[in-house]
Amino acid sequence: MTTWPPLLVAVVVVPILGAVLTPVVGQWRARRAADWALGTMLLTSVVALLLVARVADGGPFSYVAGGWEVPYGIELRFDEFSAVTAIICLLGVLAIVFSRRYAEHALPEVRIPYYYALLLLNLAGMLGFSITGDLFNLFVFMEILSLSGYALVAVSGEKIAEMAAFKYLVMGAVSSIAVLFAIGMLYALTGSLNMADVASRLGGAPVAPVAVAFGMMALGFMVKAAIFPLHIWLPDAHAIAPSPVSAILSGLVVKVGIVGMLRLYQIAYTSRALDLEALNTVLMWLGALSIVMGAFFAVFQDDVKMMLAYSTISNIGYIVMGLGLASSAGVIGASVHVFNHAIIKATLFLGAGALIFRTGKRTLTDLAGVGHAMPWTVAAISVGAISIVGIPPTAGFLCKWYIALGAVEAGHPFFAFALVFGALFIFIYYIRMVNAFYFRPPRDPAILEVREAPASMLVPILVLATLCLVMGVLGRIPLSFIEPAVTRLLAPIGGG
Amino acid sequence: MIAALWHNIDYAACVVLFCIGLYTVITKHNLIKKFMGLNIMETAVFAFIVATGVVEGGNAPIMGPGVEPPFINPLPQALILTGIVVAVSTTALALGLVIRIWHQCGTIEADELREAE
Amino acid sequence: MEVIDARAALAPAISLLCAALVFASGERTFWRRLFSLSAALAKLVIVMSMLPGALRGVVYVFDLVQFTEGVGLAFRADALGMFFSLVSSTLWLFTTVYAIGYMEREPNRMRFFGFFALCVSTTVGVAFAENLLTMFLFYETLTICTYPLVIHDETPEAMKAGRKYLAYTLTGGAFVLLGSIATFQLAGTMTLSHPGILTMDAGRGTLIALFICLIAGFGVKAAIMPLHGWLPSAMVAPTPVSALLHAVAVVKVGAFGVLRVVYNVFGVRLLDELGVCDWLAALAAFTIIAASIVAVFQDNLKRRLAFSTISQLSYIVLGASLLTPLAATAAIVHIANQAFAKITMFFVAGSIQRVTGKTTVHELAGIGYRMPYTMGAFTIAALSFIGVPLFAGFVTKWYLSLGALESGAWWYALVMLGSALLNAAYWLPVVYAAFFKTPPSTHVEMQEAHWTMLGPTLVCAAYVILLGATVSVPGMPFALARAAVTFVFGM
Amino acid sequence: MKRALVIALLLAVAVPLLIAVADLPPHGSPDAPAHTHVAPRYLERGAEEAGAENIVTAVILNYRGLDTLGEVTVIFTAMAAVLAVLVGARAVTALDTPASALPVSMIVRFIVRVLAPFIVLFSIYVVLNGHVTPGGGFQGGTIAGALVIALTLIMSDEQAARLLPRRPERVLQAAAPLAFIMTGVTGLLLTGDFLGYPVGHESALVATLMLTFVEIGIGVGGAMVIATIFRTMGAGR
Repeated sequence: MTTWPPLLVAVVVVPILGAVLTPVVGQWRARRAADWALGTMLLTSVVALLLVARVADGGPFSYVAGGWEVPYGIELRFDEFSAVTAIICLLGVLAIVFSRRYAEHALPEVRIPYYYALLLLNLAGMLGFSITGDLFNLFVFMEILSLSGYALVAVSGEKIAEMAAFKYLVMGAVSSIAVLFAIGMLYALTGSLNMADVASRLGGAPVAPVAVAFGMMALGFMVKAAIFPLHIWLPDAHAIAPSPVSAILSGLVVKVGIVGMLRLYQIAYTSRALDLEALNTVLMWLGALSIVMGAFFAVFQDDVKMMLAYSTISNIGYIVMGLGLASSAGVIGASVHVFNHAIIKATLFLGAGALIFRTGKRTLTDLAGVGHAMPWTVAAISVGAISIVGIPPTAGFLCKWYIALGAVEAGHPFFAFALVFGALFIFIYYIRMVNAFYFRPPRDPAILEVREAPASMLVPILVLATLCLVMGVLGRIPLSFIEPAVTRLLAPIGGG
Repeated sequence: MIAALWHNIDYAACVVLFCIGLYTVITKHNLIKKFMGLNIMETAVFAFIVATGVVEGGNAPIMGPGVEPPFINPLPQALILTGIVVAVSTTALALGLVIRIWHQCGTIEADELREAE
Repeated sequence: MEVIDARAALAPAISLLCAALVFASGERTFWRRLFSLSAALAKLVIVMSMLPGALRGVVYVFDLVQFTEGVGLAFRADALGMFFSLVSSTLWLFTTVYAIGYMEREPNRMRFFGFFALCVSTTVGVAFAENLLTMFLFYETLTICTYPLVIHDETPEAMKAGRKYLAYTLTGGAFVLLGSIATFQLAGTMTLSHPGILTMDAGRGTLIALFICLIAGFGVKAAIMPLHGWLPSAMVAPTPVSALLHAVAVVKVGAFGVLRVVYNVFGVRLLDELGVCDWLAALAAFTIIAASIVAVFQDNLKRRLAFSTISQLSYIVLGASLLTPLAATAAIVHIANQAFAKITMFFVAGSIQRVTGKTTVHELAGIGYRMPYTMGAFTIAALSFIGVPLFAGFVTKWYLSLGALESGAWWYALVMLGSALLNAAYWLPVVYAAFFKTPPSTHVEMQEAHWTMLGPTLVCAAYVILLGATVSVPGMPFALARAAVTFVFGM
Repeated sequence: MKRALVIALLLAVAVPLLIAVADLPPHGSPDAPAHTHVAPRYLERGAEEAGAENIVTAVILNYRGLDTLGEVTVIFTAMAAVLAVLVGARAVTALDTPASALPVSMIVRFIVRVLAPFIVLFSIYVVLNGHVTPGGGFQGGTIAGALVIALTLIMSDEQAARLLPRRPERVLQAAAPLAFIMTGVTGLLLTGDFLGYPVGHESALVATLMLTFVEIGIGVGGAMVIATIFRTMGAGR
């Protein structure tokens, strides 16, 4: 299938255009802003699907804005990892649909158009981030998505929201600066900003600056990905944000760190400027630590969203561990978990949002017995919980299976052990959650009287829960889709 | 090593500035001061990147009659223009948040805020 | 001979469907009973219909879904799996009838029967699992489905027991998964097949570690000491749950997993070479004796049953680890023997509790006058456990002792003898108290449980005799166990 | 203890960085890769093929136009973020800013009023001459925005509210990205490439017009955004 090359720009420009016009459209009625944002995202989704279809068909392709040739203009490059755009669009659409009722309930009316604008900007930033092939452009898109992310955390105006957002902002900004420093260093070494070009010119560069640049970049992305012990901004921010935002932040925004890491690896492996053994070892250990510590903290949470936030740290741990293993199965598992975790975590956060919307309660203690009142929502949450633990045939299984295989394959059975027991730990607190929803006697009998979530919330939740199952059964499709990219990634180091 | 560092003393100055900024971010409790530290870090990185574009004895890269090479590298300057805007935007949002925190909690000292929480 | 046949998948699916229908029917009693009973019957019919083929050595296979190369869910009904599924589906039918009577006035019956059906579904899933992954999936699902049954009363005590249960069994499940991953990596496949999929190439140390990992995983549910802690606590569950799950489904799934690991993952020859089974046998023997000794000192009837279960399960493990055909026959056939005898006892304990409210042994003086049929059934089960000839338990002990002699480890025959004595030591006092002690009040009226409860009890007791007396009759479970052994040992 | 930790952390950051920068290509050397790889093309051909004598502007608007689209989006994001965080705040606690400061002195009022037209003129100059001299849309817009801030300081709230156009306010706030995208699409129609500018002598006017349009858009948008952010922050008083 051939796709008109400038479509690659459209996938970023359409949501930006939609975002800047959202306040105009929503000027008179807030609902109009929701419609507009939804329309924008649907259009973007169509574009994204065309692009994914093309990459599935003919491999990576690129487009240079303004018609310049490669190192001079900004290259947008769509490879298999960029297929994350499809998930971004999907979650974007669902989050916007979900927000329809939620935003009216949770936000002051005047903020709603800006809320949607920021949501679109956040999505646009992620879309741009995942398709750009230029280091500085990467930074710019990263800032769009970070800035809108900080604001979205605070948008609800609850008392600790601003403080959570500020903490997030400070850590996010420091990490962005670190990444920019690294980009500047790579530029000074190579004179180029295009990733492929940088990779090809890094060969003879002095080792110390390259190592420090890679290190700083990795550190920056690790903060964005919230890897233990750089995770301290995450729980508050993700728990306090409005639920559709939490779904986006937890499902997608932390993955930006992972995609950035993948880009870093692409440069590093191709250039062969450096042996990455040290970085890989650090990633494996931090991944294992994240899994365990995330799960450990999650067990003690009573607040549902806080628990989900800690669970994100665990799951990012899986992904990072997979990347660090640097074996084919591990990296494939990690890349696919980027997609699957997005779907699963969105299911859970949107589900939790629906519970909060209907009951006004957010702790397990208060929500006890809600399963009888909101059967569909809680059933979807249960599906999400099963998936995130990684029980077949749900979405979480195959990725974890692959990461574990990768660990054995790379000769680190200990990490397979850590992974499986991490999953067990995760299982325990999700069982605690589902147990409370179904089997604990309600603290306040009024909870049995609440109604099921409205359609605009229930539909996205059920769609996502269904996807959790479908992605589990059809798990080999994303795996075989991502495989060529991983093979290409690992080829220079003799893996794959 | 020291000789090489002496040659790149401009870069080293940026590193020092960067660390001053980091020190401020870590140790200051006042949210605005914290953010000023962040701005110092940003400035350090901007200065670093602009410095990579310097050519000894170069002219401003504006073409026209009577200007001669060598020119200063225009690319880092262009990047940093963007970078500055990004930094300004972050600052604006940070200040907005600080205003709200002040309204809600009556303080912008991180340690007092932690107690209030 | 392998035949592709959907019945291998249909057997677990039918209980799944039943569970869905039960959940859908809400609190409507009639429909719930109808669905439960008809599904139990249908399942028994399906499994039975495969029996003639299984006796001839036909293996029914069915691929459900393939995730990627070599990783998928598939079913495979061989003789060993058939044996186990036959036992569990027969007992599901009886227990369903019993539960209808027992749960008469309990709350949350929809949940109870729904998860009950799910448990049976997963049990048969384990029995028919074609590969380790499928087995792991059903093994874990069984854990989760049992949880709502364990905490049925929702008392703090039940919740605590539920947590303990989960902690133990989920950890076990994690070990199984770890073992599956390692097996896949070493052998390139997870398909359970004859004569095992691993070879010595993997290295001695690795194989021993893997064996320990898998046995520890399945051993939790098989309650091998010291992994047995959850079982006595889980006795807070309603009696039909204790009966089906802690005499048949859950614990037997663990024992069955051990059989699969020994026969189909490692294979007899490899294990013989590795020599790890001697240790497993010693552990099993220890469990047999130690759990019996503990049981002697239990006053609560259900707790005494629980420790007896722990002891009996290790018969299966011991049989498996002796690695001889005769011992294997004993191990397989003991799945049925222990199940029928133990479920009879649980039914009795439940009936006593429902009718008289008594739960401890010392309260049972003279109960035999009040509930003669019930206690008669109990006596049959007790005699079977002691190993009196003509009762089911004798068959196991006999073949296990023969197997021990065959393998040259004659001291395990002494363990059998000791176990028989200990069984006598803790079951005969109950029988004695029931029939020969004077009841507290002089005026005793005969008062049996409702027929839905008494009926299954008597039928199961009859089965105990049947299993013991008809060993040589073709078509009976023993023949099926023989077929399985033939297959495993390639005779 | 804490101090030691901080020092350790700073050293852990500073030492590797210093080692790294010491090994970077020498500062100011014309042979450094940064000056020999991509930049020469910009310097040699930028003026003709990108339509701006100020090569920095050529890079910003043309070669790396997508970055600048990102940049104007970032500043729009900042405005949307500040509005989303501050507008319509519920539950403000009693603690508030100290009552408004001293009345603004005569001198300040006078000077701001006198300078205002010149500042406007200067900002327009900076916007329009960005492609031949240092300057450009954003710089000019910032100057205009600063003027609005200065005027707000000396005026009453009602007067200040009238400073910014009311009606198409939200369109003007989005002017920068809008103008950019419109130019990009125009380029797409004219040259077949998003953000492409027609090259060649006969179409030089078109290219210049497009560049100017973008500059004006960025200028207006930038000014509006800065003024809006300032007004929103001040509104809490």
